[in-house]
Amino acid sequence: MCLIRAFEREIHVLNKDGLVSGTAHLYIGMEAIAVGACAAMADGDFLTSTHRGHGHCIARHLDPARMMAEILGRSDGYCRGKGGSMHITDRSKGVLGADGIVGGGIPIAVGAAYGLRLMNKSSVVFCFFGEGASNQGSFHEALNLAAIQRLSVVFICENNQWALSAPFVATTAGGSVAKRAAAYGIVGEEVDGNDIDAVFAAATRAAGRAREGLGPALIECQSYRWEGHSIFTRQEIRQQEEIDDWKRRDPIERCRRKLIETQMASAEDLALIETEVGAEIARAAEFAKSSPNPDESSALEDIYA
Amino acid sequence: MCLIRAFEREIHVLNKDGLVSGTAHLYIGMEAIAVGACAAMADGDFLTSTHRGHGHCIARHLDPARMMAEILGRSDGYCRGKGGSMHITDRSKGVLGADGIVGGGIPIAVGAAYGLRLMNKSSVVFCFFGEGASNQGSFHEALNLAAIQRLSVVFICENNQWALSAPFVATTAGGSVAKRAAAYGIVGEEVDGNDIDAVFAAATRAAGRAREGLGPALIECQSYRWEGHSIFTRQEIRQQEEIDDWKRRDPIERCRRKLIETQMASAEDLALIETEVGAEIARAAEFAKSSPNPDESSALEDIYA
Amino acid sequence: MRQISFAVALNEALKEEMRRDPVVFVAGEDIGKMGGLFKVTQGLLEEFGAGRVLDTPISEAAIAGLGVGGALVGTRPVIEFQFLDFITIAMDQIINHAAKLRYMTGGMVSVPLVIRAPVCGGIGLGAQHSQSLEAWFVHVPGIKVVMPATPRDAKGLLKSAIRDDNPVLFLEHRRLYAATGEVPSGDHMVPLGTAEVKREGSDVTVVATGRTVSLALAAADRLSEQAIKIEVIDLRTLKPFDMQTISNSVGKTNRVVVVNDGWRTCGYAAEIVASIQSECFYDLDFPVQRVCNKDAPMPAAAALERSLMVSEEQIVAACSAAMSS
Amino acid sequence: MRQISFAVALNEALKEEMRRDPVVFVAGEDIGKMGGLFKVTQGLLEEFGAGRVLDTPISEAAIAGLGVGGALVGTRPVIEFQFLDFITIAMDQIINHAAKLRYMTGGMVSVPLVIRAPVCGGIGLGAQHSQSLEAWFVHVPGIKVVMPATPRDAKGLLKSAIRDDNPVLFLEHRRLYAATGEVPSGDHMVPLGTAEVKREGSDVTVVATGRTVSLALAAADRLSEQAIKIEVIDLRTLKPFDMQTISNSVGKTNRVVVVNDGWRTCGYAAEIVASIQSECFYDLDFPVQRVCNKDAPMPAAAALERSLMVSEEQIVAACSAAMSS
Ligand SMILES: Cc1ncc(C[n+]2csc(CCOP(=O)(O)OP(=O)(O)O)c2C)c(N)n1
Ligand SMILES: Cc1ncc(C[n+]2csc(CCOP(=O)(O)OP(=O)(O)O)c2C)c(N)n1
Ligand SMILES: [Mg+2]
Ligand SMILES: [Mg+2]
Repeated sequence: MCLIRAFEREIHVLNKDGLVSGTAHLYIGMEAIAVGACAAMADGDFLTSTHRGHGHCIARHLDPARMMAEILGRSDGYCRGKGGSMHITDRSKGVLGADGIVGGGIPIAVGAAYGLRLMNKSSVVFCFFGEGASNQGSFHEALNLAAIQRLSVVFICENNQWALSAPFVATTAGGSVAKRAAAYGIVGEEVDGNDIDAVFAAATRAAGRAREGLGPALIECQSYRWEGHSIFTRQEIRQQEEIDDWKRRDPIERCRRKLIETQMASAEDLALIETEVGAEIARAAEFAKSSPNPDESSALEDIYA
Repeated sequence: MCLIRAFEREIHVLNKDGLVSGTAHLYIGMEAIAVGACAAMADGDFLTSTHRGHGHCIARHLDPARMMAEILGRSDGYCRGKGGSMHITDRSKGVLGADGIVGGGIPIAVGAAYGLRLMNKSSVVFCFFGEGASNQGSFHEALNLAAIQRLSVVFICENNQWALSAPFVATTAGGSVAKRAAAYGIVGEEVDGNDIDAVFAAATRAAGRAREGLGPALIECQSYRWEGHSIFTRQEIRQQEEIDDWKRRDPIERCRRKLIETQMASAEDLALIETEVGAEIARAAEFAKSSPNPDESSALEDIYA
Repeated sequence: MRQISFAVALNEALKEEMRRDPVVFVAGEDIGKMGGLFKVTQGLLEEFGAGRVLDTPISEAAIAGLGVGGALVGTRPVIEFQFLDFITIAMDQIINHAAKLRYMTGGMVSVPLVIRAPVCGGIGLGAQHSQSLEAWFVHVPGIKVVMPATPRDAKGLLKSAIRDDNPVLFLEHRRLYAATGEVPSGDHMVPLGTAEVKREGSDVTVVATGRTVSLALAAADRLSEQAIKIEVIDLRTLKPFDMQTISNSVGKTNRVVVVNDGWRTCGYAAEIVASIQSECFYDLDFPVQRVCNKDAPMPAAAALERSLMVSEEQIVAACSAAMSS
Repeated sequence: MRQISFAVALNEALKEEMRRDPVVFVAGEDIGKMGGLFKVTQGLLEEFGAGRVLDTPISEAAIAGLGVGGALVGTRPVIEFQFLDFITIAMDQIINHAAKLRYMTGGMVSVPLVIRAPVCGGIGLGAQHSQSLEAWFVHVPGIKVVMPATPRDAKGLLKSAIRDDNPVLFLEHRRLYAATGEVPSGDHMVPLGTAEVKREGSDVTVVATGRTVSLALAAADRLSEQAIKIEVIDLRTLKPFDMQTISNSVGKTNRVVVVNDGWRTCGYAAEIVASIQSECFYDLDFPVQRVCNKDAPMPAAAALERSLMVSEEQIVAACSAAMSS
C-alpha cells in the first residue's frame, strides 16, 4: 500500500515537471483494494485492470521503475512507451492490461477465464472495474456469461463513489453494485474497501469458491479516490468536506494502526518499510527519467495489417 | 388475439406461395401478451417492438392489409416495401417500429420516454423484447437509465422460453428476467403470459405507476412460440412434447373458455368474431397480393447523405 | 469582429439553439455540472436545468438510444461522446437505427439527432483516445458528417446540424478547442454540404479537413516563399461533400493533395482521391497525393505520436512533389 | 477433384483445425446444436463437445470479449457473429482491444482471434441484416480482413486465418454458402495476403472481391463474345492486399474496373482506386471505374434490393465504358 501511494505521489511530482506523457489516474485512497484482492491471487492467476490501474500493477509486483518509464513514455516502459499509464501490461505476472475503455476489461476477463478452463488450468481471473463501469452493457453481458458458464472470475468493483463528475447515486439505479449479482444468481458481497483484511477475506473466499468450480462472484469495495479524476482532468466538483471525511478513513493509516495494535509490526518496522519504499521510488523515478525516448522507427513496429 | 393468429396463419400460407419478401417471425401462441399489454395503453402512448412484432402492431390496431403488404414487400405496405416484416412502423398509432436487432429497441424506448417527458407529456412507452434480449448490454444500460431517471417505461419481456435455438435456462443466468428488476431498484413482476387478464392487470398497474411519476417497471410474461423461430429458420430443435404441452395452454382457448364461463360472451358471439376475422384476413391478403411492387426509383428515395 | 475560441463558439451555438427551440436537449457524460471535458457545454445546466442537460451514466449505447428515441418522438437531442473512440459501444444504435430508420420506414419517421464528439490524437492519451473514425460514418448511408476547422464554422455548422432533420455526426478536433478566431455574433449559420476556399491559388489544390486546414494554410504560406501558389479547400462537411468546389479548383490547378488526419487506408482521403480521379481524370497532371495519419494505433509517447500524425512538413513535401513534374 | 459447397469447405476447415490444435474453439449464437444459421459449424458440438463449441447468450460484446480474453491467455478462439450487422454491438472489443493490444503493449501480447460473419444482402432481410462493412475494418490498423470467393479459397483461407497470430475478420458472402466447387482434400492452405488472377486477359483488369468475383467472371464471358479480354483478379485478402498483382495487371491492360459489393462512398473500392491512381497513374488510359452497391440501406422488397446491388450487367457496362476511349 505504501509503495502504491508513494508511487502515485511521485507521478504527481513528475507531472508537475511536465514529464508525464498524456494522463494518469491516481489510485491514492484505494490502496487496500488492490493489495487486499491481489493477496488472494495464486500463481497462474490473471487480472484485468482499468484506467486507474497503477495499484493493481504494483500489488502484482510489477517493477515500479518500468511502470514509471511507461507513464513517462520511455523505451524501458512495459509497453515501450506505446501504452502510457492506461495500458500497462505484464502478461508474465498475470496482468492482462490496464484499459482506457470504461468496462472494456470485463468481457476480456471472462474470455480469459474461459480460455484457462479450456486449457485445464484452475486459475482464477480477478477483474477490477469502477462502479461507473457497472452501468456499461459489457458488465451485464460479461457477468451473465460468466455466471451461466460458472467461470472462475472474481469481479471486483472499486466503488470510489464518483465516476469522473458523476456521483454514484445519481447514475446507478438500485444503489448497490453488489446487489446486482443476484440478477445473475451469483454471490454478491459488499465490503469496506478501506479495510485490507476485509477485502482480502472476501477475495479469498470468492477465489476459493471459484477454484472449487462454483463460478464467479462479485465483490463491491467501498472506497474513495483522494485526488482529482486524473492529472489531465483535475477540476474538482466534490465537496471538500466529503474528501476530508474519507481522508480520515485512510486505509494505510488504518492498517498501520492495526498492525501495531495487534503487535504484528512495530512502529520501527513500519518506518523501515517507509524508508525502503522511498528509496525504491527514488530509484524508479531516476530510472524512468534516464530511460531514453523510444526511437521513432518503433512507431511502425508491430503493425501487421 | 384471433386476428393475430389468423394473420400469422395467413403469412404461413403466403410464404408457402413464395410471396413473403425475406423473413417473418410468427407470434402464434403469444397473443395474450400483446393484446393484454396494449389494452393498458392510452392515447399518446408509444411502443417499441421486436423482430417478432406482428402481434404488437395488430394489438395497436394497425391495418392488417397494409401490414401484409409490407411483409410481401409491396408499395402499399407501411414502409412502402422497404422495411419488411421486421420493420413495420406506424408512428401515428404509437408504434415506433419493430426491430431486427435483438435488444435494439430497448434504449430507444427509454429515449422516447425521455423525450415525451421533456415535452410535458404524461405518455408511457411500452417496450417489448424477448427473454433472449435480456442478455444484451442494451437491456442493462436502458433499464438503469430509465430507473435512475424515473422514466415512464413499461418493460415487457416476452419469455417464450427459447431464443432461436437457445433454451432460456442455458443462456440466462439467475433464471428469471423479472428478478433482474431488483438490480435497478424497480418493480419486477412475473405473470402468466398466456393469461390475457393477468397481463392486462400487470401492465395496467405498471402504466398507472408510471403515470404517477413512479418510474419504470419490468414485467416478464411466460409464454411460448408454437412455430419455428422464423419462416426463414424453420429447423426445430425443441422437443415435440414440450411444444404440445404448451399448445394445450393455448391463450386464445383459455380466454374463450373464460368468456363463456363468465358469460361475458356466448359461443355464437365468438363464432361471429371468428367469421369476421376470417373475412378481414382474406380481404387483407387480397389487398396485399394486388398491391404493386414498389417502383425501382423509390430505392433511392429518402437518402440525404 | 470579436474573437472567441472554438469551444466557446460551440457553446454559443448550443445556447442559442436551446433558447430558440425548447425541444433541443443535450445529454452525455460529465456535460452538466462539469460542463464537459472540453467545456463545450459549460453553463448549460445552470441556464436550462437538468431536464435539458442530462448527465448520463457511463452507458454509451443507452446515450445513443436516448438520442434516437428522443428524436423519434419529436425532440432534438444533441448527444455527446466524451471521445469518439467510445462510440464503438454505440454503433448499433447509430448505424442500424439512427442512420436507417427514415429509409427503412419508407420516409415515415425522421431522426433529428446531433452526435458530437472530439476526435484525433496529439495529447498523449494513447490508442483508445485518439481515433478519428469519420471514414466509417461517411461510408454508411443515412448520416451526415461535419468537421469544422475554425470557430466561425464550428458555430455556424453546429447550429445548422441542430436544425437539420436527419442525424448529423459533428466532429471536433481536440486540438482546436482552444483556437480562437472571428465569429459573427447573433444567428450566424453555415449551411451543411458546402466547402469553402480558405485560400486561393493556382498551382496546387489542397483539399483539407478539420485541423489539417490550418496546417495546409501554414504550408501554403511556406510554399508562397518559393512562389508556389496553393489553393486550400476546407471541406467542412465530409458528407455530403462539395465535389463542385473541388472540381472547379482542380480544373484550374491540375494538381491535388488531399489531407486528412484519420488513417490512410480506406480512410476519408481515399474517397476524395477516388472521386477526383473519376471526375477530374483528364485534368490531372500528377497523381493525387494523400497526406494522412500513418496506419497505426496512436502510441502514448509524444515523439512517436507526432511521427504518425499529419504535419505541415508533409503537406509542403506533397505539394512540392506534385509540382515536380 | 471432389466438389463441395462453400459451407462444407468452411466446416472442414474448422474441423481440421480443431483436430490439429486443441486450443482452437468456436463460440457464437446457435452454432452448437443447430450448427449455425448457415450450417458452417454443423457437427462440431458432437465431435468436440460443449467446451470447444460454445452456444452463447445473445451478447455480442461478450462474445467478442470471450475471443479477446481467450486469445490473450493462449487459446485460439473462432467467434461467429450471426450477421455482420450485429458486430456493431461489439466494435469496442474488436477495434479498441483486439486490433490494438499487440501494438499498445509494445508487442508483448498478441491476439490470435478469428471473427467469422456472413455479409451482404440479397435475401430480403432488410437494412439491418445486409451490410458488408469490410471498409470499416480495413480502415483500422491491426486487423486482417479476408473475403473468399470460392469453396477452395474459403477452406484454405480459413485455415490460414486460424493459424495466424493476429486478429482476422473472415467475411462470408451469404449467397456463396451453397456454391460448389473443387476443393483439395487434406491440409489445403491458402496464404493470407495474396490475390489470385482468376482469369487472364489483356484489355481490362477487373479487381473483384467475394461474390463479385463470379459476377466478374460471368461478365468476362459475355465480353469475350465481343472479343474484349478481361483479366479478373480476386483479391481474397482485403487487408493486407496484394497491390503487386494489381499493378502487374494494370501495367498490361491500362484499364481498370474495381468491383465490391459494399457501399460505394468511402468503401473498399475507394481504397483500391486511390492506390491504383497513386501507383499506376501513368499506366492508366481511362479513369478507374468503381462498381459498388448503391449508397442506401438495403430495402426488403426483392426488386428494390436487386436494383441496389452490384450486377453482372453493371460490370459489363463499366468494362465497355473503359474500352470506349
Ligand atoms: C467507454 C468509456 N466511456 C467514458 C470514458 C471516460 N471516462 C474515463 S474514466 C471515467 C469514469 C469512470 O468511473 P469509474 O468506473 O467509477 O472509475 P473511477 O474513475 O472512479 O476509478 C470516464 C467517464 C471512457 N474512458 N470509456
Ligand atoms: C443483435 C442480434 N443478435 C442476434 C440476432 C439473431 N436473432 C434474431 S431473433 C434471435 C432470438 C431472439 O430471442 P428472443 O429475444 O428470446 O426473442 P424470440 O425470437 O424468442 O421472440 C436471434 C439470436 C439479431 N437479430 N440481433
Ligand atoms: Mg468510480
Ligand atoms: Mg425468446
